[in-house]
Amino acid sequence: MPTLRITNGRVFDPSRKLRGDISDLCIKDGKIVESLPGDAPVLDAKNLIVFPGGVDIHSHIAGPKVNIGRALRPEDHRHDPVPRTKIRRSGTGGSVPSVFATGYRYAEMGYTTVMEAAVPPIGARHAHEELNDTPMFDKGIYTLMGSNEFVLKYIREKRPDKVRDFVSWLLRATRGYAIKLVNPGGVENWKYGQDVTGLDDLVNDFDVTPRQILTTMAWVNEELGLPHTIHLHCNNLGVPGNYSLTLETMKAFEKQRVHLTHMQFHCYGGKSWAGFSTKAAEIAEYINSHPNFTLDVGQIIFGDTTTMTADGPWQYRLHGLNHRKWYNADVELESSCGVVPYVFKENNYVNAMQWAIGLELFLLVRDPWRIYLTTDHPNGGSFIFYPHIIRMLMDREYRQDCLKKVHPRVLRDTALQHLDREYTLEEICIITRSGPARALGLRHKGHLGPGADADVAIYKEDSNREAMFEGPIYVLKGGELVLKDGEIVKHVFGRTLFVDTPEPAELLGEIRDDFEKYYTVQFDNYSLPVEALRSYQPVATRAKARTS
Amino acid sequence: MKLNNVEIEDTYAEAFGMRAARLLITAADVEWARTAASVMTGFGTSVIGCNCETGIEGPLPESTPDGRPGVRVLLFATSSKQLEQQLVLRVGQCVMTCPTTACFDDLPSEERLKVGSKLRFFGDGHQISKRIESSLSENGATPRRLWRIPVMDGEFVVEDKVGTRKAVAGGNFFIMGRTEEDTSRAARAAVRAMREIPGIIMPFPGGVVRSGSKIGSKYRKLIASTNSPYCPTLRGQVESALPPGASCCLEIVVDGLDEESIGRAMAVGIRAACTRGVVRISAGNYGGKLGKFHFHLLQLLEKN
Amino acid sequence: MGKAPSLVLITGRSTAQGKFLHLGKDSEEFQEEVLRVNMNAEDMARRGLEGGAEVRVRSAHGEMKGRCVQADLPEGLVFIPYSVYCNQLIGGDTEGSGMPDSKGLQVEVEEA
Amino acid sequence: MLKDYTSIPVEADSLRPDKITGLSRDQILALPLYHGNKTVTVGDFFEVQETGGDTLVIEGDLSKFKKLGQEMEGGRLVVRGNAGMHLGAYLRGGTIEVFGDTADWAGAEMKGGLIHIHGNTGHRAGAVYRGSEVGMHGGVILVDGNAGLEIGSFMRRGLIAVGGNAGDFAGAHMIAGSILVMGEMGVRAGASMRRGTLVTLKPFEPLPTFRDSGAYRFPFLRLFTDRLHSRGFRVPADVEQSLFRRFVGDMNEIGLGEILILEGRDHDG
Amino acid sequence: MTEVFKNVTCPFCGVVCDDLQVKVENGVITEAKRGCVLGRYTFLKYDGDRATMRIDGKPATLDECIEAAVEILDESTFPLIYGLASTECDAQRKAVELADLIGSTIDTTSSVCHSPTLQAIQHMGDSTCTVGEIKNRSRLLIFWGCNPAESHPRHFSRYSVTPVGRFVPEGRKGRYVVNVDVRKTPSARAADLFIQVPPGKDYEVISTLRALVNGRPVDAAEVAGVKIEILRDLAERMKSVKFGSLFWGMGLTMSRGKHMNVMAMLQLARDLNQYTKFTASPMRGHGNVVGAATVLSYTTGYPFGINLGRGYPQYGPGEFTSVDVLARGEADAALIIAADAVGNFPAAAASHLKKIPTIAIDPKESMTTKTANIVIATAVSGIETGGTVYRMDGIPLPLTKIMDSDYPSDLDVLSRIIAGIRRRRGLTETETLHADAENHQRTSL
Repeated sequence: MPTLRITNGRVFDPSRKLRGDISDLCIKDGKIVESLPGDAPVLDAKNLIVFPGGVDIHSHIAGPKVNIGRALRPEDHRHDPVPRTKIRRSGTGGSVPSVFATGYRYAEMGYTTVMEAAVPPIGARHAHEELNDTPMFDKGIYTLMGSNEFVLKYIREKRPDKVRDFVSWLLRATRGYAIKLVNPGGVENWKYGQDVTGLDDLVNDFDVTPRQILTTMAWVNEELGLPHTIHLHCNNLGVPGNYSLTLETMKAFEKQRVHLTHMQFHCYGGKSWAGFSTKAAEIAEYINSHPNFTLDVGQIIFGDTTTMTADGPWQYRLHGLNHRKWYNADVELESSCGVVPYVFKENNYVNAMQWAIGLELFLLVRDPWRIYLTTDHPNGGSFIFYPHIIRMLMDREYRQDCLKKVHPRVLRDTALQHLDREYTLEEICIITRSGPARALGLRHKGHLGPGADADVAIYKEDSNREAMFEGPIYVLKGGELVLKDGEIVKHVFGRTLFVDTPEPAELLGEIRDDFEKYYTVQFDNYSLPVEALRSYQPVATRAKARTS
Repeated sequence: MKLNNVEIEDTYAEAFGMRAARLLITAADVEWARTAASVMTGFGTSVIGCNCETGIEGPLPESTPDGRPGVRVLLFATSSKQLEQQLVLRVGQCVMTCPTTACFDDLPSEERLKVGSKLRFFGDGHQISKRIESSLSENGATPRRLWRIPVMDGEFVVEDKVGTRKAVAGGNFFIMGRTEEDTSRAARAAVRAMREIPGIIMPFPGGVVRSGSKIGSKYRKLIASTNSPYCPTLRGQVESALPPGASCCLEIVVDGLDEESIGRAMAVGIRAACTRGVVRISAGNYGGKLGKFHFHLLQLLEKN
Repeated sequence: MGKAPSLVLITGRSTAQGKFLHLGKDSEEFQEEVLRVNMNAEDMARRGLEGGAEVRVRSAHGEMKGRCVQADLPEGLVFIPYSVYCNQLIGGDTEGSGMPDSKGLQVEVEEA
Repeated sequence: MLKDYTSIPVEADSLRPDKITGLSRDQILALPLYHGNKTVTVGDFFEVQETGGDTLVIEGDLSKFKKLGQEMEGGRLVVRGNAGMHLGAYLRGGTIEVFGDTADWAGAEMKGGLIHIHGNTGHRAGAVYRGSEVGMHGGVILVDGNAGLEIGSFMRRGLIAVGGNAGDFAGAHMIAGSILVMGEMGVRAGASMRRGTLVTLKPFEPLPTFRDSGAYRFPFLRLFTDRLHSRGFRVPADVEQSLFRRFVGDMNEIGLGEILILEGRDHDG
Repeated sequence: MTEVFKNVTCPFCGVVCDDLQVKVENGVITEAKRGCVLGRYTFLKYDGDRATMRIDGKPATLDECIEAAVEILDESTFPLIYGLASTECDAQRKAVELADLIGSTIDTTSSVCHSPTLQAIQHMGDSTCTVGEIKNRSRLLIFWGCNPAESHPRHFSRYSVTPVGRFVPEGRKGRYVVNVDVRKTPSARAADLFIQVPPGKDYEVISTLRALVNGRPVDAAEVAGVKIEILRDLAERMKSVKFGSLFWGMGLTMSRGKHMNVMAMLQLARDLNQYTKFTASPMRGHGNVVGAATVLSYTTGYPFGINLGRGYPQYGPGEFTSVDVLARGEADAALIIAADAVGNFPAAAASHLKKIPTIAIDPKESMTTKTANIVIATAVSGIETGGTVYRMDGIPLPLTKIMDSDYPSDLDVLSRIIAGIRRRRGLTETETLHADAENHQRTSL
């Protein structure tokens, strides 16, 4: 592997308190090292800003529902072709780009790690096959468990230990990176066209409550010592007045660490669409005073996009609102999936409020280490708009100009016009790489200290922050120069990250019995061998010693 | 100047600007079309009391948009807003209500007033819009939209928006005759002749007004009052403008889409009015205070 | 008796077709299956056809020869398992859909 | 003028009068065409006879040339010969006239302008592309001959008039707009239509989800027929004076659409 | 020597049973337990009628075949890559890479199978589920224009009609089965209710049923010979069941209306979800067609009928679908892999294939190998190779390599063709991953 010294750059590394200090970066064997021999090749980064590679903690880029989003909407990408070049494969863009286009477009913003946020276990093989063909970054999947019927059954049996062992097995079987909970319990009820609306509603046929699922899974997560926390998509997403349930959900966790995803969709006041209001301040206040929570925003972007989630009941509700095409696929024993195209409109009051609520969260949550930039791609909008969001965060005046273009009542009904905060470059570095890497427990990501992966994005300072962040000058992935002057110069595939959880020998027989009764695939064909991954890196757990 | 022994006074008629719209009302037969048009143009003599001036245009259209018999109606009001209000009211109450009718715009213009687009709600959700694409007309006119509103005899088809433009109202002349019979006959002859001229209407009853007015009044609240110099019975009490031998005066008021049409109509009308028993033709001249359009009678007769 | 009315052809899978495919498309078993022209008894009688008779099936696009077999089919329907033979009857115009008219085609069957 | 025939499709979206105006002969000859997987030039296939003006006349059998006039915004394109697929697709303005037949998707998802096809057209004229929720947004398609399947599917606005017959599913899933078929319509016309008008001058049996609402005269039709006449499109005289049977539907949707079927001439009114 | 392989996935049809037990005795497969008749033949007769390597009918080596194939593809202007049904996903991924490299049209057997379904879903979406949901919950099964008894033999027993499900503990007794078809197929025997529809009249019946479900007025007393009362009863049954399922097959996709028939079906299922839970699932067919649609979608954005001639994917059902580009005489070279185009296409399309240079990659002889210029015999996917296959409901399953083979896999062959074309164009693996479009574009003809 080549060595490289990046000199003269203004380095940002928040974990080491580097805030644009001129410093050399030494790269060897794909890692940052302390030093290199004097004759190592040099990349001169004079007048340039050196960031760790971007880390996206929540994005829908691969797997069954993402691919449905592609196949379902030829009209969405017909006019956005991605031509092949000497280096690149061809593909299509639109709100759900094809795998190669996804890789290139992330790299073109300086991102080097992206986590696929929701994969039904039975579709894990599919998601990993797509990720195998998604170039330019490291990746992982979150395994959906919030309505898994094994989990529900063991909770009903009051056997959290079995839940723990089952989760350990399931993460291993799916080569997953984290526990993903989507509308816990509600998705099971959706199997008969219903939902849950509160933490203490009963889940059909299993007589457990969302609250039990949440607290058990948070306990399991800590028991297993997973690098990331539970990754939670709360109940009642998108529903007016859902903020009270969001608060109640947060209160259900005492000191347990939890990541709350796309929180913008969970901060709504009012009893109906007509009375829709923002409760971003209330949610931000709670988060500010409770350090056990991290969140990503799920900022919305105006325009046509494709919404997709395991939250089947929500997607049906959304279809009822816009009457566009509706795809639903319930997944046996595990989950569901809904896909609905949606246009966020500037002149629509609710949409404009959603837009403002996302920005309020960004500006009101004080600790940048606990809030991360996402659009819940493609639900709130495509990831390609991250630079635009960065500009809105860093440039108050620009933000106010944007505010003037949306539905006029938003000015009155949100605090946005009074929020003067402007993110610094360091804070941007935190919310787009250092913070998410830390939340994910990826110790070799999100910083540029010795031992870190040599994933580096180098930008040219520009007062237009959008222009700056949408066109890095150089991107290095694992120490290799993959992008130069906006052009992909090398095609790399990156690695798949998964957690190395132990196989629970004791429970296997029991899982197998139930499995063969109710699943339609054989137990032995379910687990994904690591050989199915193009290139991978297991991440160790901090598992407590257990007797089993 | 004398015409057929009638003195034409060297004066001018003073007219003023208004907004106009022109509708074409069709029906299964001309009788229904005419009925709708007469009802719609009823109580539309003067903006002073009727909020608009309206009447049936004399010449029948050679062809109509839906190929059925039709009549044209002109409507004048002081502003676009007032015009729109009057159109919606009158089309809604008098045309939509009349069996078999349809109502089309007949005035090409960029500026357009909502008529069908307001009346459509009568359809209670069953109304149907039809758009005639601009690319179908050679000249690339603005696309045309019609509403088909279900009614008890079928459908009422009405133009979504109708054109409006600046027009002229208040062209006029006075006929002064020896007797009521002579004057009335002359006025009717004038109106008959003028009805051949397109683009104008004579909004008063039968095209004729006998209660001509002057500006102002001894009563403070009134902005106009009887045209006393022309009232024969006031001879001796006020300074009369009537020539000797005249015992009756009738006025013909003309509103038109443009000055030329009004001028032509006035000339044709004056000529037709110069019959036996008429003494003098004059016009309402308010010293230039009323409007910017001046129709000099002698010049009109020279030109037309 | 005039000309027999047009029949409607349905092509499709059959168990034997799917099974004998694995023996090769030239195999006797496969050939036998895909040359079966399945018809309703009345339709056969009207055409003077007996079970096993050699028949010619014609459409606007082409023709095939096969053997007539009586089957539980509604009147007017002919069923032939998928193969290169019945594809001779089907036109190449997919009407811009990609899918040829493989079911519901008008055909005539007559003794060969 | 086409020099060579090819059996391999050529994507010719560069042949647009509004993009060619002002170009020199050499510039026009150098415009790209996509011949299968090869990029070639206009000069490889065409001779350029005259330049200037906003009318582009192309002569020859262009049945393998796709996307002629696609996304055109103005000017006039005349094809003397047959034209390939996607002629005038996404058209925004201007006029396209074809003295010949066209293949499928003529004027698909067009927004404005006018396409007059003097011969026959293939399937899905003025229709939707797969996946889109709206087909034709506006404009006019006139077909003197016959049209194929699914004309005007998912159409939201505009007019399609067919002198001959139309295939199945004319105006299926129509959102609004008007389709006039002088000849026969295939089955299932207007299936799942929400609003809009289908008119046919030949007998037609609508789907069971349409309801008969009686026979009437529809004088508004004259507004269309008049303009069609003046555009040189033949419509039988006095259609608007005739009785049409009105079917309303599709009841599976909001049911505000209509199919008007000529009942026979009635001259005593 | 006897070896028994358990949990073997059968690659033959869309049911993709993964519970077969395959016994190999002395290098011969002697048993395929639990397989249906089609599955057993797939395994037991996998080695029959194997293709041979040849060029223009004369025996040739693999290298010669590859070289000849490379030449044909490299020089073609409008090549077609078709098939991809009976092969695993890695080969399908390679086929897309090849298509991208040479600017080809690429299409799968879906285009003459469920492409109308895919097109319909693109307009309407779909309310569907994995087959386990049907097994565990569905109490009303409606099979429309499909004949699983013959085309997907174990569907009834594994997923739909008879299995005991978590919430259908009674099994068959807990389910009501309806079959709608133009003829009484063997599947009708499994049904509680058979409704016969005349050929080409499905759309009328489905849309009427939909109107009845939604409580809309229907004036007719019967539709296409089906009494309204029968449909009214069915509509009521559909609305009142807790979980119901619709299935359809070629009876809808191949008959008059095609994708429109399926759109009506999808609308029906969608509307039913206002009243209860209802799913709609295509009975997707042969081999790994679902895998092909999956791979094509994630690499290009479109599921079938794609052209890469301009250097990026363009989607064209009816334009870039195989029967069309062949019947219209457009393609100037073809690579048919893992499908029998000549055997399955209408005569007009098949005859064009005989006119142009054609490469057939197949383990077995077929009508296509008979007429192809180059035949490359390969290993049987899923028996002589491993890999991934997608079930009809989109669930991926692993294939098991049971037998060794002297033949190269489809994946190997495609990789070697790609390498050959790269070499011919002066590209090396290390220089570029993929070929440059400009390198092979001629500037004039």
